Formats: sequence, C-alpha cells, structure tokens
Amino acid sequence: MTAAAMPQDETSAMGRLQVGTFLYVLLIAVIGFLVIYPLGTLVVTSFQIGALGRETTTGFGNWLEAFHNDQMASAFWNTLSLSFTRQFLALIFGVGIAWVIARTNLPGRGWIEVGFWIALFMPSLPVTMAWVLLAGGKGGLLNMWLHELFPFIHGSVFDVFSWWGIIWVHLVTGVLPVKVFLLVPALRNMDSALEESSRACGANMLKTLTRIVVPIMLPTIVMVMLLGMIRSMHAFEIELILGPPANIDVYSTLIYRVMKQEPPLYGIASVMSILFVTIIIPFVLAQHWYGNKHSHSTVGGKFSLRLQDLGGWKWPIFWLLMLLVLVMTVVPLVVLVFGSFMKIFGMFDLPNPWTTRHWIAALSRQDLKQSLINSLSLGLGSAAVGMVLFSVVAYVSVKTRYFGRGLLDFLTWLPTMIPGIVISLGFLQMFVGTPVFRPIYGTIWVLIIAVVLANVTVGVQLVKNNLLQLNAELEEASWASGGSRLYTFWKIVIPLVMPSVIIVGLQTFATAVAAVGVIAMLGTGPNQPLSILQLVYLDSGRFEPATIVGLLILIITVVAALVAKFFSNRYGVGIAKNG
Amino acid sequence: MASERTESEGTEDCILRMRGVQKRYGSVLALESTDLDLCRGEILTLLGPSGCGKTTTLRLAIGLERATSGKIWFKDRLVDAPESKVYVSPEKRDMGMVFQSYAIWPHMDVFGNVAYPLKIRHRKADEIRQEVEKVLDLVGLAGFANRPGTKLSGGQMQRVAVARGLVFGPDLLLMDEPFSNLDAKLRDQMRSELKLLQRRLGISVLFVTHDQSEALALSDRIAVMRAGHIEQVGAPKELYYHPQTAAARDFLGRTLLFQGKLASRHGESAMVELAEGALCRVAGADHTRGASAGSLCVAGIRPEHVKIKPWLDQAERTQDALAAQILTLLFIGDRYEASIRLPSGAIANVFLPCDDDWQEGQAVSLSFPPERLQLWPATGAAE
Amino acid sequence: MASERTESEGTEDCILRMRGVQKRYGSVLALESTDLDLCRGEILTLLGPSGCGKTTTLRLAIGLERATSGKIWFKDRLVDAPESKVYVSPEKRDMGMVFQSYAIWPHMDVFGNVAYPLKIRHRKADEIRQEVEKVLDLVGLAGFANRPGTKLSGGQMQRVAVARGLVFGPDLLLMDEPFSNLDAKLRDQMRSELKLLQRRLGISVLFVTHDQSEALALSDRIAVMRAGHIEQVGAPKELYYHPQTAAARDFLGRTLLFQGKLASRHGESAMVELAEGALCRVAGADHTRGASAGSLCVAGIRPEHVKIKPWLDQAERTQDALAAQILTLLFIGDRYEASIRLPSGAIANVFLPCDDDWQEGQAVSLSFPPERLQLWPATGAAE
Amino acid sequence: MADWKSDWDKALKDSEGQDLNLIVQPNEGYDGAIAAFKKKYPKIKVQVTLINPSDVAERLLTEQKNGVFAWDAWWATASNMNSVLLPAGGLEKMTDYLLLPEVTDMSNWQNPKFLYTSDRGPYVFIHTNYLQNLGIYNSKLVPGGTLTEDQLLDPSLKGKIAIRAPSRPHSGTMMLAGIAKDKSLDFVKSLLTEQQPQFNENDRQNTMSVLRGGMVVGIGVTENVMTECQKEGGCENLKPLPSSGYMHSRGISVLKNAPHKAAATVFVNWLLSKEGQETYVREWAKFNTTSAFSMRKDVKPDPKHLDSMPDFNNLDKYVAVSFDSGEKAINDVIKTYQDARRK
Ligand SMILES: Nc1ncnc2c1ncn2[C@@H]1O[C@H](COP(=O)(O)OP(=O)(O)OP(=O)(O)O)[C@@H](O)[C@H]1O
Ligand SMILES: Nc1ncnc2c1ncn2[C@@H]1O[C@H](COP(=O)(O)OP(=O)(O)OP(=O)(O)O)[C@@H](O)[C@H]1O
Ligand SMILES: [Mg+2]
Ligand SMILES: [Mg+2]
Repeated sequence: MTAAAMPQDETSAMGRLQVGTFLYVLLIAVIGFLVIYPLGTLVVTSFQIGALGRETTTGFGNWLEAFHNDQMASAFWNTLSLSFTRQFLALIFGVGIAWVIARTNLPGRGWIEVGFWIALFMPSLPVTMAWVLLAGGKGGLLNMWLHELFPFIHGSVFDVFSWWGIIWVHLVTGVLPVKVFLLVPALRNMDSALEESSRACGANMLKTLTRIVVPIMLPTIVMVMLLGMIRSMHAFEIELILGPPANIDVYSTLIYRVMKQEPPLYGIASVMSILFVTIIIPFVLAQHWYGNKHSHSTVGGKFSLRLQDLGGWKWPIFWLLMLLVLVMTVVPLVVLVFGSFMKIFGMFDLPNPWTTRHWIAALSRQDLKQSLINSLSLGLGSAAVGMVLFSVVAYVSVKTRYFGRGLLDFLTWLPTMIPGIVISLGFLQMFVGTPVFRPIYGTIWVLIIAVVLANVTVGVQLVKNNLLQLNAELEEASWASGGSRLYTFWKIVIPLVMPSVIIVGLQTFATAVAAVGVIAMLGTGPNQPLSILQLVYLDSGRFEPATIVGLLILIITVVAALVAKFFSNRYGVGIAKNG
Repeated sequence: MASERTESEGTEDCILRMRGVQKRYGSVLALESTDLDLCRGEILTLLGPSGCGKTTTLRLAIGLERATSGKIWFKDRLVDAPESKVYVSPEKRDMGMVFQSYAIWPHMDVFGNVAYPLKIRHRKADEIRQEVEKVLDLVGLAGFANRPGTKLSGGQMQRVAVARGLVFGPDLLLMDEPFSNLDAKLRDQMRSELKLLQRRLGISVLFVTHDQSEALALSDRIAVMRAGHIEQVGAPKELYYHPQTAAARDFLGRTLLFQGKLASRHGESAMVELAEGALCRVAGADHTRGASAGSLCVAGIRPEHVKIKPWLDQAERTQDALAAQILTLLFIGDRYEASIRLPSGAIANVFLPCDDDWQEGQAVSLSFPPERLQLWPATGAAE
Repeated sequence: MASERTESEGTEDCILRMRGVQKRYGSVLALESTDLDLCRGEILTLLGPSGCGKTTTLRLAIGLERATSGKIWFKDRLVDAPESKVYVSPEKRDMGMVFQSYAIWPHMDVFGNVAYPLKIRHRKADEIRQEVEKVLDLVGLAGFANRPGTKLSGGQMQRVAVARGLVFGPDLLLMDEPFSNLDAKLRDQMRSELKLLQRRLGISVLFVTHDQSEALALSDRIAVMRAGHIEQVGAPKELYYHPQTAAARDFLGRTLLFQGKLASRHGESAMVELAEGALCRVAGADHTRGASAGSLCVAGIRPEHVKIKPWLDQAERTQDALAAQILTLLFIGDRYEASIRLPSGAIANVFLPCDDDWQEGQAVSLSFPPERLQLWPATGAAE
Repeated sequence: MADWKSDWDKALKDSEGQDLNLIVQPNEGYDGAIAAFKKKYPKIKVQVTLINPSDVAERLLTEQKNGVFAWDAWWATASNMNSVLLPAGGLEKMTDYLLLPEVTDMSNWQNPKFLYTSDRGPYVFIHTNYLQNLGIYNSKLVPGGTLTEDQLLDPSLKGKIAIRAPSRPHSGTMMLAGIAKDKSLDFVKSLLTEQQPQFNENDRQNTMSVLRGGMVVGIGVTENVMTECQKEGGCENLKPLPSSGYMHSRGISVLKNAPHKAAATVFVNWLLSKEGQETYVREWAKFNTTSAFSMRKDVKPDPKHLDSMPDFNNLDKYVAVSFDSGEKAINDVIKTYQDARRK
C-alpha cells in the first residue's frame, strides 16, 4: 500500500509542532533578552569614559585604564589562589559530606543536612564580624582564652585576618554548606545497586565513592564546582573586612571600590566585569560540553534505594559533622545573639555590658511589620516564579530536541558570570530602558524578576542535572500509558526532581529575603523588605540592631528551610522515607 | 492460524503495519529494513537472540524511537514516516507497553503505578480502585498496593509493570519479555490470563520473549528475528516444522545435524549417506533447492523425533540406525537431557524419557523416521 | 550428591553457613529464620516463587544487608551476627555477585565494567585486558568492549553483569537470575560454561533462578523456598521425586492430584478409590503419615508419568484407568501441552509427544503406574 | 513675593491625594521627622524609599536618561547630590520650590554662602552643616596621655594606627582630608605609608580594632560608639582625635520633572521651615550623637550636639565634603592612597 492511500496525520503533527516551537522560541527570546540586555549595557558602559553625571565620551579609555591598574595582577592572583584553594577544599569535603548525608545510615542525617542549610543562610556580614570577635588577631576571644589557659601561648593562634582566615570564614559561611546543599539531592537520585555492585566487586566504601559515585555524579559536581568558582571570584564582602588588615586585595574588591567611589567609575567596573566574563566563558562551555557527554541516568525503572552501612564509622562521623555544624551555625549564632544583647557588640569591659534595648528598638519599629510582609512576598514570589521557570527551562534544555537548546542552557549561565553589584545596574537599565517593563517598574515584580534572574544559573543547572539523572524510560512509560508531554512533566518528571526544585526554591527565597544590592537599585518605598532595615542600621553605625534584623531574616529563612525539608521529604525517589 | 498473511499487503484487519522500517543508533544498525504485519486480535511474538532488535521493534511501534527510514501504520493511520516527516507521538497512539526494564516510577507506590494509565483516562476514583485491585490480584500482588515501587523484589516489580500494561485494555499491547523474572507457575498463570484477556477484549499483542515454549504456547504467529531482521514469520507449528532458513531452524528448538552425501533421489525422498556411517531415507522438506545426487548435504532432525533404544543386540543393527553411547544424563525434571557420543566422536544432545532406566555409558541405537529428516545444504554448521 | 549434608553443622568443606538468619525490612519479614549450608565446589540453587526471599538471602550472604538476627559464616569466619555485633563488610568477604537488576555502571564502557573487579585487585593492565576479552568472548560480547554500558540491549546488559561476576574468579559466586533475559541457546551455552568454570576453578555458586529446568540441570543441590523460608534442600532428583512438602512438590514440576479415599493398605502400597472413579494402587511415597483406611486422601502423580493412550475400545477399560477427553492441544515445540477433561469435569494439564497424531476432542485413557503415584493428605489443594 | 500665599495655597490644594515619592538616606533619624510631616499633612501620601545616596545616584541618572521620572524629593547627606546629580542636570532649581517667606528669607539662615552646595546653581539646599570627627585614640597607650595631630607621624605609632581604607569617600577618607587641610597632603601621605597603618574597610571593624584590638589610633570609626561607650561608663581612655575633622552637610533637593510637584513643594517648605527644622533636630537627637541642629537661626540646637556644630561664620576653614571644594580634597586623598598602595 502506498503512503498516498493512507490518511496522513501530517497536519495535526505539524500544528502541534508549531505551537511547541512557538512557545520554545518565546521562551528562548524572553530568557535571552533578560540575560543579554544587562550584559549589553555593561558593554556600552565600558566604552563610556568619564565620571558619572558628567559629560561622557565614547572610547577605549576605560579599557586602557583597567589594564594599567597595577593592583590588578596581585588582586587577580589572590582571587585565583583563594578561590581555588577554598573550592578545592570545599569540594573534597562537600562531596564526602553530601554522600554521607544522602546515602548512608548516618544518624540524624536529615537534621545535619538542615544544619548545613542554616549555615548557608546565616547573614554573612554579622557572621564575619562574629568570627572577627572570636579570632580577629590578638584581641580575638579564642586567642585570649587560649592565652589564659596556656599562658605560654602568645599572639594570635587563630587569626581570621589572614589568607587562611579568609578561606576559613568563606568555608564555614557558605562555600562548604552550599556544596552540601546542592549535591545532596543529586546524590540521592542514584540507584543503590550501582554502589552495591561495586562493593560486591571488592571495592570498599571509599573506593566506591571515588570510582563509582563521584564519576557518575561528575557532571553535577563539575557544575557545582564551576558555580562555586564563579561565586568565589565574585565574593567581596568577607574580603572587604578580612582582606585589608592582611593586605589582601581581590578582583571583586577592586570592582567594589570603583563602584563605590564618588563618583563611581562604572565604566571601569564594566570593563573588569567583562574581562571576568570572558575568562569564565570558556569554562562554562567546557562544562557544558562535558556535561552533555558524560551525564548518566541513575534513576531507572528498577530503582532501589538502600542506605550504605557506615558500620563503626557511624558515630565518629556523626560527631565530626555535628561539631562542624556546631562551628558553622551555633558558634557564630551564639556570638551574634549575645552580641545583640550587649550595649556595644564585643565590649565586655563596660560595667554592665548587657541590654535589651537594641531588641526593643528593632522590634518596635513601625515599619517592621510591613517590611516583614514585603520580605515574605518577595521571598515567596521569587521562589514560586523561580521554581516554575527553572523547571521549565531545565526541562526544555534537557528533554526536548529543539534546535539551539544548548544556547538556552548557555544563556542561563550569563547572569552568574557578572558580579552581583554590577549586574543590578544592568537590571536597572533593562527595566527602565524597555517599554514592556515600564508598567511593572516600581512594583515588587521587578524585584522578583531580578532575584529570579540572579538565581537562574543555579536553579536551571541544578534541576537540569537532576533531570539528566532520570532515565528516559520513566517518561517513556508515561507516554506509553497515554500521558501527554505536559501530564508526564507534571506527574512524573516534576515529582522526581522536586527535591532539587525545592532546593532552588529555597535558595531563591533566601537570596530574596537577604538581598540588598538589587533592592537598592530596584526597590521602592512600599515594597522595601527587611533587608533594607538592616542597611538602615548599618549605615547609621548601629551594628547591634542590624544584627538583630539579620537574625530575624535568618529566622524566616530557617522556617522556610524547615518547610522545604518537610515537603522535599515527600517527593523524589523517597530515600527519606527509608528512615 | 494467520500464517498465510505473512507477506500480504495490509488488509483492513491489520492493526500495525511496518514497511521497510530501519533503525540506526549512531553507527549501530539495530534494525534493517523490516516488514511486519500484526492482525487485529492476534498475538504475534518476536523471538530472537539477545541484541537482535526486538526491543527496538517495539519501541518503533509505539513511537519511542523514530524510524531512520520506512513507514509504520497503526490502525490504518500513518504514524511514522521519516521521509514524509510524519510522526505521531506515543501518547497519541494509544498502545500499552510493558518495558523490559520495568520502568517502575520510583516516586509512586504500587497502586499509583498501576492506576496511572487509568487516571490519565479520567476514570472515576471508584472504578480505578476496582480495576487496579483486580489486576493486582491477577498478577498476584494483592495486598501490595501501598508498597513503594522501590521496595519490591525483582519479580514483583516486573509484575507491577505487567499490571500497568494490562490495566487499561489498549487496542495493542506491546510486551517486552514481561515474564522473564517470574517462576514457572506464575508465568503459566499469567500467560493464560493474558490469553483470556486478549480473547475477551479482542486486543492485539506484540510480544517479545526469549522463551521458546512460551512463544510457541502463546502466539498465534511468531516472527523469528536475527541480527536486526526478521528471518521468518509464521504459525508456531509451521515455523517449527518448516523453517525456511538455517537460522530459524536453529533458533527454534534444537536440531541434530548430520553431515552426509546425497546418494540418490527417488521422487520426494532422497537417500543420504551419513558421515556417521548410516544410510538414511530423507522424506522431509528439502532445503537444498534440489541438490543433485553426489553433492554434500546435511540431514537434520529434531531430537525428539529420534528414536532411541537401548542397544540390545548386534543383530538388531539396521542400515538406517546409528550406534551411540550415552555420555552424561542430566535430570531436568520430567525427562533427561542426555549427551550422546556418535560413532564419529561428535556429541549430540537429546531428550530421554524418565520412565526407562537410562545409564551413563549405556550403548543406544538411534534411528530416524524418514519423514522427520530434512535435507539442508552442506554449509549449515554442524551442531 | 550432597543431599545428606542439609542439616549438618558446618563441616570443614562448608564455605557458607547460615544459622537462624532472619531479615526484616521495616514491617516486612523477608526471611524467616533460615539455615543454609553451601559446600565448597557446589552449585546450590535457590528456587522459589517471586518475592520469597531469594535475593534477600544472597544479599545477606555477601553482606549488602545485615541480618536482623542469626549468624552467617563464610569460610569458617563469622561474618554477620547482629547479636554479637559482628559484621564484615561486602568487600572483605571476597565473593562475586551478579545482580538481578544488572547494576551496570553508566559511566563506563563494557570493558570498564568488566575490568573493574580486576582493577580493584590491582592486576596488571595486560592481564586485565586478556581476562576481560576472554570473559566477554565467553558471554558472546566480543566486539562490544568499547560500547557504553547503557547503550546495550537488555540481554546484553545482563551478559555484562554476568561477565563482571565471572571475571575475577571469586571463591563464592552469587548469581541472581543471571540468565533470565537470554535466549535458550545462549542460556544453555552460558550454563555449561558456568559449570565448566566452576569445575575448573573449584568455586562454589549460590544460584537463583526461577527456571526449573535450569535449576535441575545446573545444580548440585536445590533449596526450594517459599514465603521467606526454605521448604526443602536436596539433590535435584531427590527433590523432584521425593518432595517433603506440598509446596516443594507443587513448585518443582507439575503434579496431577486426584481426590480419593484410602480403600485399604497392603504393606508398602495402598489402594485408593479416586473420586474420578478409578481404583488405583499407590506404591510411591506416603506423605499422610500412615493415614488409616477409609480416610480421605489425595493421590498425586507427575504428568509425564501418566500413561496416555487413545481410547480405542470400551472393552479395554480397566479398573485403574480413567477415561478422559483432550480439550485443547498446545504445541510447545518438542511436544504438546494438552488440557484434558477428567470424568468429573475437572481439567488437568499433561504433555503429549508430538509423534502421535492427537486431536482436540479425542477420547483418551489415563493410567497410573502404581510406583509413580504418591499419597498426600487430603488438605493438599487440587490442581 | 506677595503672591507666595496663593502659590502656597494652590500647592497645598494640589498636593491633596498626591503621592510624595521621597528618597531618604537609610538612617533612623529621618523616620520620626517624616512621621511628623505625615501627621501635619495627612492628605499627602508619603512613600519613603530608603536608599544610600551613592546607590541611588546612578539609579536616578539611569531612570532619567530613559525618561522615567518617578521621584519628587531627595533628603540625605548631600555629597552625591552635588557630585553626581547636579552636574548631570538631574535636579530642579530649589528656588522654584521655596515659597514660604520664612524659608526664602536668607536672613533666617546662617552663612548663606553655605546653603547651596555649588556655584553652579541653587540645586541642593543644605539645612545642616555639621562637623564630624570620626577619629579616636586610646590615651592610655600614648605617652603622656594626650596625642597631638603632629604626633600622628611619631615612629612609636608605626603599625598602631587603624585607618578605614580611603579608597572611596567615607568617614576615613574625609577624616584624612581634614588632616590634610590641617597639615598637608604630604603629611597624609606619610601617615598612609611610613606609619604602616592597618587598613580596614568596615568602620565598625576599624572601631573595634581600637576598642579591642590594641590599636592606638582609629581614623574613620563608627559614629556613635565612643560616646555610647562612655555614656555607659566604659572607654574612659578613648579620646577624639586631635583634628578638626571635616564638615558634612545634610540637604534636600527636588528631582527633575518631579511627578508630584505640589507635594514636593509642600514637603521642602515644611522641612526648611522653623517647624520642620525643629522636628528634625528633635528626632535626630533621639538616635544620633551629632548634627541635631540647623542652619536656621531660629532653631535651637540640641545641647548634646554642640560639639559637632561648626563655627558658622568661618565655614571656610573646614573641609566641606558636600561642596565642590570638599570633593576635590577627598579625591586628592584617594589618589594619594592609591598611589601609595601602588608602591
Ligand atoms: N526494600 C524493601 N523494603 C521492604 N520490603 C522489601 C524490600 N525489598 C524486598 N522486600 C520484600 O521482601 C520480600 C523478599 O524479597 P526478595 O527480593 O528477596 O525476593 P526474591 O525471592 O528475590 O523475588 P524475585 O524472584 O521476585 O526477585 C518480598 O516480598 C519483597 O516485597
Ligand atoms: N542506545 C543505543 N545505542 C546504540 N546501540 C543500541 C542502543 N540500544 C540498543 N542498541 C543496540 O541495538 C541492537 C538491538 O537492540 P535491542 O534492544 O532491540 O535488542 P533486543 O532484541 O531487545 O535484545 P535483548 O533480548 O537482549 O533485549 C543491539 O545490538 C544493541 O546493542
Ligand atoms: Mg530487549
Ligand atoms: Mg530477586
């Protein structure tokens, strides 16, 4: 029989194809616009010479100037060495810890995981100050106690104003926790049989980890590493405090300084950011190439979940991790809470150093309630928008065959590559420079979009890597049962990647409620959140109530984390139900 | 039953039709140009060695893979034709499929997995519960409804997969080795349930199995595949007794092959001088395309047709019988599998009934009913 | 061969010994208190319905699960004893295991998967290459060495899993349905390779299969399991002909069961009046523990032992034969599987040789050799 | 002059129901003042947005460049208004908005030369010029118990001075500009190099390094800490740095194309009126230790804040950081610092 004699389904197939293609083109256009526009403004700015507000001319002056800045070289070297060192350490320990939490019978692993989450969400400036109080040179409490205990010990044994100090504070305030945060859900999505068969082949737990688990998870680990590298290179808050005493400057503090100069040198900041982007791009492409080639499905149709028995290591590891969580969260928290009840943070010499007046001042602010509501709306709104957008983009870039979906994936990396303080400017230019956004300019929606964009990289990449872990047959079985793409996405795919989606939702929430830079650039009166109150106090030199606001933000985030934990236990392949 | 339809061009009671379908995974040619017709209400089994393209055929049928070239029709509707850019996605084809790898959804319990196709079809909650219970009962998983899909034994997972395929009664059910991890009892039971269901609902089944007796017992027709193409399609008996190619012959059941020389021809039958030393009359099918007397050939016979008797007496020896010796006797339940040594030293495997008292080392005589012997060209590899 | 050793407390040639081993998954009791001995150089097969705890037993043996209670010795070393907090992790036990779910590592190619156990043991690269090639050849995957582990058909994956288990020649090899997705030919081949290998290297094998003929053909001893415990352990023939429990009997091969009444006893044999209307002498095993004359009982016989003849003549009817009718004839290759209707209307399945010309609807007579009939208590469920 | 009344009434009437979009520096003192304004003019809906001057400057320029004019008035310390918005033409002339005679009458104000920040026009109105001395030293650690400005270069203080790194305009930079004005730029250069000071970025941290860390001198410290501490009976050996410090200015401006001109008019006039300034002084004193006074002659300064009050007749002697002259002085310090670091 010839094809001509057969009724053909061509029209409907084509019709559907076109709707899909249309939506895809729309998605890529929107994402492309949102991420490229801010970058484009940077390029334009980089060619505008002259101080802000004065007459500017176009030319290469900023570029020449940036290259002639001879602090660049040492700053660059510091940036690289600091970033590499702490990423390296964080990765080694992070992978190990994440594995122990995700795949073994470690007692209390669920709570330890939450401990790492909290460590990640601790307000970074107050925590850094807490570490300064504890280990800031000779005056650091730890060093003083040590001297009291062992009078023969002089000087500062623990000194955060040092190369290693910067690394340590970074590690405990974010770099290590974020590894655990991002890797645990990915590690959970692995068929236990893969580990078990390695052990049956005679490999011990460590070998199994290094030769089976890590290689299988490598695309995710590489992604987390790259993300971490970029973040590390952007970090400036901690260096800003700990760097100057030790005479350590990094690239990002340079950018910060030219940005905060009066008048600010945005042109030079842009040049420096663009240089940064060009350095990062090859790595992103390499990561993309590697991820495409080496992603492995680890959740298949015969999935089994069994926890590895740590045996005798169980309790030592438990105590070790407890200690770490304690050092990361409880120790600075205790310092902060005590500090907030002191008349002057860290001044124990006063006749009566304790007071509740900072708390009363902070809690009795009239705008507290509104700020709280704003923070919550901003956090929840961003998390909701982010979760949907990240899932859809990740799905499209992984599970469809559209032309150029690799581009989509690449686009999502762009916002992360630009330092946060610089990109909020780009966002501003985008929102005021594009007529479509005018109606929402000044509303909370701009803030939501900005926060979501700031998290788009981690969000899309994490969900994407999770999607890659799902064997195609899980979806195929749904299609074969008659489920449409959308239904399958909703009933099979999403529940399976939900733990990651929740993680990125939580991450988005946390950055939203703690955001300062973006708020300053885009927030307006009625929708200013709690984090701006923190700024208010800091700018009036009132560190104690600022800490209190930071603690309030932390409380919100912790509540959100607990809610997230509650829900993520309900989804995914279900290891949590295992005990 | 429907064996004559093998080569027929799609009649209206043909539910699935493939023409010249080819599938390539990168550099691997998994399926060569393949034609296949599946009739309404028929159980067609794909049988073939591991890696021959059975799963690929199923995946093409339901649309999980797109053909590299060729055309596929389902219910007279073109569903896949790369040349004319036609492709209907799996969910629109309304077939059911049981995956070789089960594809149990790890985030659902057994009930959720099985109820899924019904939920998609917006059945009422009550009805869903009933249907699922019924089918779980059928596969012997009553009481497992609330067990998470990941906390099951291998066979239990497989049964969930089967239940999910059966539950919504699709017009065409594709089953990829659905019983491979089940024990004989359960397998028998499920096989007959499947047959009942298929009869009752009139559904068609495209079945994949590596188990010959399953294929023979269950199928209306069998397609023997090898290395990416279909060797022969036909009713079980036809295939078994009249294989067209050596591959089909060797794959389905065993055949004892004896090298020999065509001594003479007498109408439908021929005399063959076996290298083993006997002169046999061959009256079965001739696959040599009329090789002339004197040419080398192979005589083949199914082991169960060989008459084996204890070698009682030298006198009993006839020209068409071979003397042989039992080397090993393997008890396989209802009979023995015996290795016997032929005069030339070659070893052949045959079955012996358990009733008689066989001994290892015992001398036996083999004789071959002429109408059971078939003539094959000499290139056929000796067993 | 080693059937007497079933209950013996660990002799020195016992490589794996389990005593009172119990395993609980949450609320599911997967394995009741179980005793098992595996001798050096022996192939012991666990046979049992799906979900009966076979995989669990294997996992306990290698240490992937820890027993809830009981003791396990491997090579006379206590490796798991929750009561005394002894536990040796899998990698220290140096066993090999083929997983039911294959567990192929997706990030390695076939070579990498198979070479892994050798690399762990720090073999030389040359040696590894040779060994892997050899074993890949053995499982029919020569030429697949560089294929990614996931781009394989189901059966190919299974073979990779088998190859990985075989490659490093452990003292004890645990194989969980290793051939379930392979075709008969390949399966036969691998089975005999396994046996050869096991003989040559003197390794012990704990084998799981759902395929009876495989179990019977391969095993030195078989342990029949049911619902988390071992029903009976013994050599294949012993189990087949002398099942101790109804479960063992029903699981291994088929049995035709006839309700009846014990008419009288004469020494070792008994006369049973079958409900179907015949009076038979039963001279086989008596599992009723000496039920007295007049009590209800069940007479059981393996289908292959029933003598079936065409019903030629009313005159031929004897007291110990039953008249029956062939309902359906199912061709399963080397023989027919026939459903026959007994006088009472009950249906029984038997095998008929293909040689004779059987017809559906044909009347047949069944007669039962007395020494093949066994006596069971009346509670045994009728087939 | 005569029709100020009708203009004022019109402004009052028009402003009813208007939103007043106000940019305010994030500092607690502003809160109460604006609350008082709201109370007085309940029909005006005041939307306060708290943003740092340096953050908002760029934002305002970008908005204006794109034709977004969302803001009415900006109340903050005035250096960014003067150095960024004013040259870009982002502000309206204050003189177009000032109606109340009590405001426009220059005789009500101290030293009118220092009411507007720039010679380029009347764009930024300064209502408070105040002195800041954000430098401290620990008298216990100085031989003799007192330090003079000259002694800052004393070799015994080598490595004992904590300076908030003057890489950008903030308290540390401004303090150094003050020292430069007292002494010379070379003096500052020596201070930054030969004395090998410890540079900190954060003011709080800089403060703590004197309070707890054994540093003798802190330049660029947190505003209130020393006074707070002494109020509580501690820090008795802390003394303010012997330097004239610098003069900071708090002012108000109206943004270009302000969407609610009437409301803006009402606000600036109220703020600069006697009542407004008194409110400011009162509220400011609640949270701060400096600058609770006004350039208005008829507003009483808060007695605790007199220390920070400049000599109104002699304002030229200070480094006036919000004014054109101060901007240059600051840039000189930054340049000196950056040059020094390059070595
Ligand atoms: N993780 C688990 N949690 C709870 N129950 C389980 C788990 N794994 C297995 N079981 C149950 O334990 C019992 C024994 O399982 P096991 O895997 O040993 O069966 P099996 O004999 O290997 O069966 P099959 O032939 O189907 O593979 C089954 O009833 C199964 O449902
Ligand atoms: N994703 C893939 N990429 C490359 N080759 C593949 C892929 N999937 C299957 N193949 C190859 O295609 C051939 C046919 O595979 P298919 O799965 O159809 O075999 P099968 O007949 O189902 O075998 P089995 O009985 O082992 O399941 C095999 O040789 C296999 O190696
Ligand atoms: Mg297959
Ligand atoms: Mg099993």
